Amino acid sequence: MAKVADPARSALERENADELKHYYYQMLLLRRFEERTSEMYVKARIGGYCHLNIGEEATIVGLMAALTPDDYIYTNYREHGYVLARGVPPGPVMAELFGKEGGVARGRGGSMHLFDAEKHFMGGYAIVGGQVPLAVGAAYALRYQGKPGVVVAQMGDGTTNIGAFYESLNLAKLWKCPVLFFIVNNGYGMGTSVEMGSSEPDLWKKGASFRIHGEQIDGTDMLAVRDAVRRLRTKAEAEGEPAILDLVSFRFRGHSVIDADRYRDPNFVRQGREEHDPVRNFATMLHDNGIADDVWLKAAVDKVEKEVQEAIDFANASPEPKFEELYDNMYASPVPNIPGTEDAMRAVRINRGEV
Amino acid sequence: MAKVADPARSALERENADELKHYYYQMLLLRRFEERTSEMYVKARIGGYCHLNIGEEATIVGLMAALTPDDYIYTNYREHGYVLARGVPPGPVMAELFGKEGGVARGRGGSMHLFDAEKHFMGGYAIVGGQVPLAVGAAYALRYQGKPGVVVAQMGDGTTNIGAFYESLNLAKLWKCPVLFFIVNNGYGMGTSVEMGSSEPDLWKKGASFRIHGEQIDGTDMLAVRDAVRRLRTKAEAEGEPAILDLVSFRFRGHSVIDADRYRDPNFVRQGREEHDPVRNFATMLHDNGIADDVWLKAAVDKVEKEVQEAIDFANASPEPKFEELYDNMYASPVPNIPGTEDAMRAVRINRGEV
Amino acid sequence: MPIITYRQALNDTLGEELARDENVLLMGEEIGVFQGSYRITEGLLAEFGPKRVVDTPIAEEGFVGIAIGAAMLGLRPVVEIMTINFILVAIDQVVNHASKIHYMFGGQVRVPMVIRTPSGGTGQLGATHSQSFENWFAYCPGLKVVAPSNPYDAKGLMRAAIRDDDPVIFIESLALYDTKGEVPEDEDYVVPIGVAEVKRAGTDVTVVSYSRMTAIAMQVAQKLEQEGISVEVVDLRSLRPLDRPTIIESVRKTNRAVVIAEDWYSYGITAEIAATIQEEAFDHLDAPVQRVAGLEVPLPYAKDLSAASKPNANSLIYAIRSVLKGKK
Amino acid sequence: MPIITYRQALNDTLGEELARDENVLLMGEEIGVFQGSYRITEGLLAEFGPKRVVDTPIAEEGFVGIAIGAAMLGLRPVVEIMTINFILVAIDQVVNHASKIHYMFGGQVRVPMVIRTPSGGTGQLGATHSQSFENWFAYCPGLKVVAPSNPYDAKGLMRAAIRDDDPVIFIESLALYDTKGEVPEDEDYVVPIGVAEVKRAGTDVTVVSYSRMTAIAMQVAQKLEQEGISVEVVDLRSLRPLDRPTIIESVRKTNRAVVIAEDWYSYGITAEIAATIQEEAFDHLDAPVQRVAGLEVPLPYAKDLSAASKPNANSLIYAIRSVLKGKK
Ligand SMILES: Cc1ncc(C[n+]2csc(CCOP(=O)(O)OP(=O)(O)O)c2C)c(N)n1
Ligand SMILES: Cc1ncc(C[n+]2csc(CCOP(=O)(O)OP(=O)(O)O)c2C)c(N)n1
Ligand SMILES: [Mg+2]
Ligand SMILES: [Mg+2]
Repeated sequence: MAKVADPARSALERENADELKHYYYQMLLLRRFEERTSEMYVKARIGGYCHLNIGEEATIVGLMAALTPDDYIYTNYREHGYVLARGVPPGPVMAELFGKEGGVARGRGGSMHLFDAEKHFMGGYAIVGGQVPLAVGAAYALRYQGKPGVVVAQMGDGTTNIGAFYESLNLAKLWKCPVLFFIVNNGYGMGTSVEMGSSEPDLWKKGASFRIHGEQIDGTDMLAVRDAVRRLRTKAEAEGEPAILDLVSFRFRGHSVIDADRYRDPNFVRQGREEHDPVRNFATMLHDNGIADDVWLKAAVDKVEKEVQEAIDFANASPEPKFEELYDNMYASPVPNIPGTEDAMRAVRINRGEV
Repeated sequence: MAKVADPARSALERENADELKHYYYQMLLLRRFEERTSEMYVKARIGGYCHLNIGEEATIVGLMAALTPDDYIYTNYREHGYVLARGVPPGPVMAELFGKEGGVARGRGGSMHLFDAEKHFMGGYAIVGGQVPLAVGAAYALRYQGKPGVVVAQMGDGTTNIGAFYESLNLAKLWKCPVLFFIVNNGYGMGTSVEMGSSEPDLWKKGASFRIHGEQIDGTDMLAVRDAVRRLRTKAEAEGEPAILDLVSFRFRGHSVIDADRYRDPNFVRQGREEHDPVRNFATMLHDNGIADDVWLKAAVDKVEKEVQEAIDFANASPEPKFEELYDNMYASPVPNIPGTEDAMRAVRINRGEV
Repeated sequence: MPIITYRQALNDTLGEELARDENVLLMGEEIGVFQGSYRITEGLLAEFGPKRVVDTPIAEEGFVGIAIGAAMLGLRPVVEIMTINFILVAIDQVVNHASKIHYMFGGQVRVPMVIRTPSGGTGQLGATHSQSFENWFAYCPGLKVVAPSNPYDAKGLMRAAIRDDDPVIFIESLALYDTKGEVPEDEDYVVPIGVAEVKRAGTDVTVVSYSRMTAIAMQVAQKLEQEGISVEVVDLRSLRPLDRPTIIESVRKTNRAVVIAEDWYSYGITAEIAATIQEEAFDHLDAPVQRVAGLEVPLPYAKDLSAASKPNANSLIYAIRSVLKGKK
Repeated sequence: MPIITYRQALNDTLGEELARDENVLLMGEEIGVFQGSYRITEGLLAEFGPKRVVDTPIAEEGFVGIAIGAAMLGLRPVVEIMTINFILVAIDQVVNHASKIHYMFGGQVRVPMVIRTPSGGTGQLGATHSQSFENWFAYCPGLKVVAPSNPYDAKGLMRAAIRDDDPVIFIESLALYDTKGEVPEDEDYVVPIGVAEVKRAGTDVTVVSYSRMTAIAMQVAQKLEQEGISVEVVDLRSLRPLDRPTIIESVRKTNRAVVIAEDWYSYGITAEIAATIQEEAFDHLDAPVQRVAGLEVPLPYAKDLSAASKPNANSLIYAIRSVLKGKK
């Protein structure tokens, strides 16, 4: 009888070491970017609402590792990491958080509304559920135009209770749209637990009323996420078969940077961070399997530290948007009687007490 | 081995003959009321949109036979029969369709917006799905106040595709609201078949994403409807356990009185009327089981004919609403600066060219 | 020039645009198999097939959102909302999404789509089926809102709307569908968005109107002419952007203005027009701008009450006479 | 009199009304366990328990509809919508249902409920989180809409709203929550719905305002006093019903008016007020009514652009000076 190999290890053996290291680097980048972002918020370099991906790095990097350049991504407002992992340089992302002209949305969007047309990152949206029909619409367009690719509709657990989500499930299945409903299940919508919000707390089962297949995946296991997405995206692309992915992870901090997280037991949070840290766990895995040694791991930390600092420097150096461009891009097709540069300057001067 | 009795017949033996006859009378009343209503519409005595219950009599009478006076009913705009079967006299119902002061809503509501507070008929609503959260809210109030009874959220098959329906399912289950989601499945939403509208065409399964029990029932079998409602309402009242009832019936006519029904094959419609006429089938059942003879059946027809004619006479005799009362009931709590009788009269005189 | 109905003008234009550009598609409830609740899309499913003419379930929020997302990838959806009353369940997608996507994301993506829907109410449709909400959309930067009053403009504005790269709300009216007017056959004209029209020159008073109310204004103008009252009628055609210069120029000439719209009086369309006129033509005004609009009540079903709650020729004439009081 | 914050005034009043009437309950997202996104409901779950303070899932259409249905059976729900931007997903329930049920059904049932929500935007919240939609609700017959500018009115209007038998939209403002003012301790006063207040008497010009803009108007009035300009400040307090007599009386006295609101300029609140003034005080006006409002753009995130797009003391002062031009 043949000796049974350790499945985890034998699985790892099929992986490419450089790829694994790159995944780790990406997760590290996301983590550090968010840590510095929260610093910058406290220093008032960033305004508005600001939501971090800390604890969700494996979910994000796993997703991006499985997508192709043809694919499109729609997310909620907790999206910094998605844009970075999709390959947008950290500088313009941080510049957007700073509200600078060099930002990915020219400083008009901010933390909740990142966008990169070239990378097919179709936007972070801040009305809960609003991005879901949009994503299905993009998938509808791919099918209509006979183009390859799928669309990811990212959302949080709390979002699965709003009507737009259910209407989207029905229409996606009915019209064979190649879309993946990617539920980042961090256990809470602000202070509301999944059990408080959903009569069916097993979110992957929420496709049952629509004949949509669902799976629960450990959102802290980057390779598991990648493999599940690969499998389901292939089916979605080939057969126009939508699917639900329920990615379970742990929210390391409050809902947003300003949330004191008073409603969660500190011990529960401490323990969660201990047990469910995707970045540290991945490092341990690389190390214990002899894929990366301490020297490389340390170097990766330094590399990321430097890149994020450069992003902050880029953001600081980037110019403020110009007042005279206030009305730019309000309309894509200019028509008579819409405001322009002069209107902007006049209004701004009055507003600033300069006239 | 004991001889097996005909289940249908032995079931019938447990029924009270007078009750059965009353059910038949009610179905006949609904049928005739709607036939005359469509006549009155063609004669322009009735305006707006007008939707008939023809073919749905067993569903309606079965429901009302199972409800108690404590229960509340919310419906869509196809509701004439519900109001009649709940015991509201035909006169004020027809008067409402005529837009008269003697109507159940003082002529303000019309065909789509009937109401009777005393009978707990909480309104016909005309925004698809809009009545569903309202019904759950009424059930929520019963539970909050510790009162007996359940609430019926009536809707059509096409309504099960709108977000409000799904949000309502989740909240009803989560908050243990004694509500029955009563889906009148007549196969179509206007010209859209169930299959065209729902990725899960077995509507009774739509509770699956919410852990809500559902059942499919022959909506043309009055006794089957009554028994299913009795069973599920008891559970809802006792345990706050909502349920979905999928009542399959056949739509005899177009969507509304003015719909030419061009999209359904005439043979299909003819056959459907042949096979699925709940009123005629019930008469046959009564007759074949010796519960009612031809004389009684003929007398029932005459009685209904007379009552509906009296309803039309009542409606004709009822006065038009007064212009000076235009603003009555716009607000329940009067406050300064809201329009009143004088404003109404002034505006109306101008509008009619009298000044 | 051939004389056709408003309905026909829309039906023709939708067909022509479907034929012209394969990225154009129609979406909505009952537009295909049913051939349109008001027959605006009649025959188009048969001609263009289910890929181009898409029947939707009753899920406005979902399919309006889908249209927006599809537009972001280059399709040009023309969505029918059966009546404007039903757009309330989808308004988050229109206002919080469609109107902001181009600007908020720094101009990286466009949302070329049209939402067409009849507004207003006649024929005892009752409180929930007779409303006007075009003022809500006209309020929102990022949207364009048009409301043609006649078949010629219906065709020209529909062409402009479909070819425009921004989300356009296209306001129709049940009561206009059967009205007729001249529409050139082969000429591929467009009516520019954002430009009003002086439909009738006059010297005594300016009546500002749009959609169905312009039709009423034209009748009234004709009637009063016999009494020697010369009425200038401005048809706004676009509510956003609003063509203030055309309105102001007219009022500076006539020195008197009446604004008529079918929506509710307070906070309705007429408020913006009246406010604009007093701002920019104050010294030219010989009388306060009068507003004619719907009575502020959930529209009752009863025939006479219902009719008495909507503005008509009588209420317009009354307003015109009152602004003309004291004029010699 | 004790001086407390606007937030405290609301928190106190909600607690007092919960204690006074067991049919009153609070519903909304994050109002209980989280203690309120803006801490308006802080401590109330602990004090009154989960039956009276109900945390909801993110399903505004559903729970607003549930509140309406519950109100029809005699409960008096006070619903929090986290910010007015999110009410768009529930607006069908508010406008097509709550506002019509009492009238449309012939007065047989009442809908005693309050929807409280902060409107407007400060602090770089961006295009989707900084909007004002009170004009949409003020447009709808059957609704009442109030917007207190200070702690005293916040308390008095909240009491009035909760005890009123109609659906009341209660407009708050994030920027007002920390502002302070005198509020009597034991006195059970109410501020009547539908009544504006002259907050400051003046002779040169009337400034019509509400909510956060009233606070700005008061500061400006004080500042200009030193220059010898006497500003009368009217705080509308209610947007529907609108207290036209108070506005008109003031303008007839001062002969000049500026209207300020934070919402977008065109088709916003200021349009109705300006239109009303020119209608009813035309002969008393020495200058056109000036409107001060938000710039018409999806609010950009960038700090300076964002700030420059909202009305402030500078824009109000500019408008006041222009209506006073030529006054001797
Ligand atoms: C329609 C709507 N309602 C409420 C909000 C306020 N809100 C913003 S994020 C959030 C919680 C969302 O939770 P979840 O979907 O789990 O995403 P997470 O923040 O946990 O990633 C809420 C209630 C909103 N933005 N939109
Ligand atoms: C939100 C909304 N969208 C569209 C409509 C137009 N409409 C009225 S009835 C109806 C079909 C409803 O079908 P179903 O739920 O099956 O009820 P039935 O008429 O068959 O009884 C539609 C689309 C509406 N009233 N409300
Ligand atoms: Mg979450
Ligand atoms: Mg049906």
